[in-house]
Amino acid sequence: MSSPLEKTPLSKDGIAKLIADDIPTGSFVNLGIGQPTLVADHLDLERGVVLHTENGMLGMGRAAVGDEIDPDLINAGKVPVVETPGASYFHHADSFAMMRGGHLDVCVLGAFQVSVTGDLANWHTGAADAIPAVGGAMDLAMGAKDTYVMMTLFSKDGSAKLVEKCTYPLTGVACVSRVYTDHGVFEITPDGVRARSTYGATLDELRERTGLDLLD
Amino acid sequence: MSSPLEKTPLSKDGIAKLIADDIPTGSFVNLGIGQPTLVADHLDLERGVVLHTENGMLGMGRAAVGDEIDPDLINAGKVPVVETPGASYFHHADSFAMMRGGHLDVCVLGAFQVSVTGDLANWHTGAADAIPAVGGAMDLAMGAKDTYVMMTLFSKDGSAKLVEKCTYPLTGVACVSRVYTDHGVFEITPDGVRARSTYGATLDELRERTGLDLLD
Amino acid sequence: MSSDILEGRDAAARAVADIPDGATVLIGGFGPAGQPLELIDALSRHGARDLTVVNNNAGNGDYGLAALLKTGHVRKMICSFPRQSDSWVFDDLYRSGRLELEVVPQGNLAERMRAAGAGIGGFFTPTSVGTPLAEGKEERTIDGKDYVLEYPLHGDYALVKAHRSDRMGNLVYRKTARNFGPVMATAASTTIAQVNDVVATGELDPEVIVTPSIYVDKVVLTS
Amino acid sequence: MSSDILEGRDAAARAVADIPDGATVLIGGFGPAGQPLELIDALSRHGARDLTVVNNNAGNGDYGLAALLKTGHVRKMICSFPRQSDSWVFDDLYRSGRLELEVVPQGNLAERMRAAGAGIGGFFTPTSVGTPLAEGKEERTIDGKDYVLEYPLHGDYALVKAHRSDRMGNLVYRKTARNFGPVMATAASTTIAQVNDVVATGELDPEVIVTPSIYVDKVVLTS
Repeated sequence: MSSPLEKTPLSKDGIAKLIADDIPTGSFVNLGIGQPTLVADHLDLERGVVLHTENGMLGMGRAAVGDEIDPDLINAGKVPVVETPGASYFHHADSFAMMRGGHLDVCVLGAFQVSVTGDLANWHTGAADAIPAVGGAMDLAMGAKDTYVMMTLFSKDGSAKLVEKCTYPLTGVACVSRVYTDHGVFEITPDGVRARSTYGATLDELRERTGLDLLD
Repeated sequence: MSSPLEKTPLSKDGIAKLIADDIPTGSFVNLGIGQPTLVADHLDLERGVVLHTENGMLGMGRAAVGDEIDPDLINAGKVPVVETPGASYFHHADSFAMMRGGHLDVCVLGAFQVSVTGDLANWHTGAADAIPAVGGAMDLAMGAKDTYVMMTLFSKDGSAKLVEKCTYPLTGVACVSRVYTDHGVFEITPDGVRARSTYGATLDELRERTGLDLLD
Repeated sequence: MSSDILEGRDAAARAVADIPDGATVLIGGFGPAGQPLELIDALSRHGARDLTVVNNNAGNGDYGLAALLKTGHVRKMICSFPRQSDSWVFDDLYRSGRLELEVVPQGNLAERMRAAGAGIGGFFTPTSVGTPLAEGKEERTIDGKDYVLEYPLHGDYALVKAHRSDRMGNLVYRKTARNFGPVMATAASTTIAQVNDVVATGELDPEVIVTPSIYVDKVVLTS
Repeated sequence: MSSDILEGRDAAARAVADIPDGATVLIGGFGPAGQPLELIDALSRHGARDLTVVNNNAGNGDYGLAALLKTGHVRKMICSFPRQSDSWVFDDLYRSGRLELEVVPQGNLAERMRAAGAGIGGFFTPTSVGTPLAEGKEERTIDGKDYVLEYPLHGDYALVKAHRSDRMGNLVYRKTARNFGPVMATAASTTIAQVNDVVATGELDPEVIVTPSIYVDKVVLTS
């Protein structure tokens, strides 16, 4: 672990900033709905990162305000946005071909659970009365060159969300390459899960709380 | 056979005119390279027939002349053409999706042989030293709602080109619905081949020369 | 065949008048953007029953697609994301067993309609492999990667919203309201487009037409 | 990653300089329209050997693709229509056994590259069923119609010709010179576009961009 021990867990904004800093200059990126949209606030636009939205646009800008609001120009979360110079529009089959074909460099998704082999569960709690709704999550998870997850490391009941094997219904198999959480950043590698950094807890504490054999 | 006996075989132009007259108002039509392009000369543009060319255009017009010639605007035979009002351009995958998806009303193709069940052979003579070249013929044959063939009924050696079973390599199976020839127009029906009209020969003469059980 | 241009107060009603009971209707839009509201409302009033409706979502609030569901004439929804904060009409019908639901990942939904329009009989997609949505489907490993076989999704009718049409029915869209419209237009036997504007044929630049007229049967001018 | 814009006399040479021996190169164009002549000439001079080239045709006269074939550095052509009145370079190489040929129906050729760009592992097409070009391929009847299974066709490089680019690499084409360019751009690991004109980013209307910059790695301005 190269970074020093941080005394407190990261805030959502803190996680978002870490992810933003890790996104290479000139990347094409999809930010999933929910928390991952915070990453946009920390992206330095000078670095030429281009945002994709599944509903048919490259070059998505920030949320629209006032007169900028146009009901024909929304993001995947149905929030009005603006377009940036060099933007382009395309239809849904082309938009998902772009994802599925592996052309996006990074996608950032929220998660209920991630397994040590990179399986992702983020679309369905498995509850019997839940209405299933998957949207573009399965396409995004499988399509990007790198899929990053942004989540808290523990759920409200204290159980770890980074797990040996997902118990929730899967979104995708072996698709996550990196997990950004309030308590640490984890790389999914062929050898296992490597902790790149921890926040507000030592690696040994996280090993104990997750029950996982986290690599240093 | 509803039409009276014509005394002489049809010329190429005569066949082309027959086909043009049979194409319904407002149809989307692809004319294959070679003889079928003659059909365009007989289409009444007032009837709103729209021509498709496989290299990515709807609304293709006549051959370009003089200053109209633009190397970026050619037809499937690589001949410069003009565009008509309401034309549109699209890429090759979209152009062949349009064919394969059954959106064209009529396509007109030349043929070496057509079988009584509508099999088409028009891309390869089967000669050992021939260089195979198929182009869009197989896509066109299978894709249009109706595939018409335009050909002479007999080859130079006198053998019939409307046959019980094709001996040349096939372009498509059971894809031809109508065959326009110098000696007659033939419908491929589930009951067999029905002669709609004959030219320069009686139906009995054609039965004898083709060896086929042509229906009246 | 070339497109009919319908104008005037009952244009939407006339456009949908021949949609029969039991039809599969593809309805454009992603949330509210690109939703052909006038055509959906006309379909609600038309009264065809036992419909299968394909849309990315399953209606918002009490208008548009939600209002159509409320008529009780929709037997089945095929969509990627029915559950939304304001999808109470759908939620209630679904929970009470009065509406069948097929959830399809959004990219597979788009690709299945693209396949229907493009004459593709089936395709192997990596999306949904190893998930509950792939259960019972044929799987295959190709070049070391796992895929699920998906089939085309045809519509009897497509109702889409475009920005502008010419009198032949060539369509252009506006921004992210394009979404499913161009794909659905190719996938249905009959496509009805509502537009804000109809211009003379020849006024749209042939380079920028998104949906060529071959895919459009009726155009309804809304104001 | 965003696109490099290369200008000046040796721009085409620099653009193709890293194409290695054994590469599969998709080359745009339908006959002469949309053929990226400067890039093909640069590839001929570059000297990479053992190439597989994908193009609709197999060269005309003694220029462009025909000149590339004449270098003897192309091992295999994948195309739909090699034989033309002026394809003597190809004809001679093929007949003398110095060039391998895979003939693919034009629509399957386009769709195989579309599948490569779209992450589709394979697709069932009706084109070529029952013909010699389907021999040895998997067939299946779906909904009463016969199909052949075809696989994606990836390129290591695509060389395409567009009309205009912005500085990010968004492309627009001109008339029927569009043809295979947009599909090949999606199907290759590295796409190099030659254009007649480069404009400032933001000057192309986002509604009319045909190839978004995500598919374009290098742009060569030719004069």
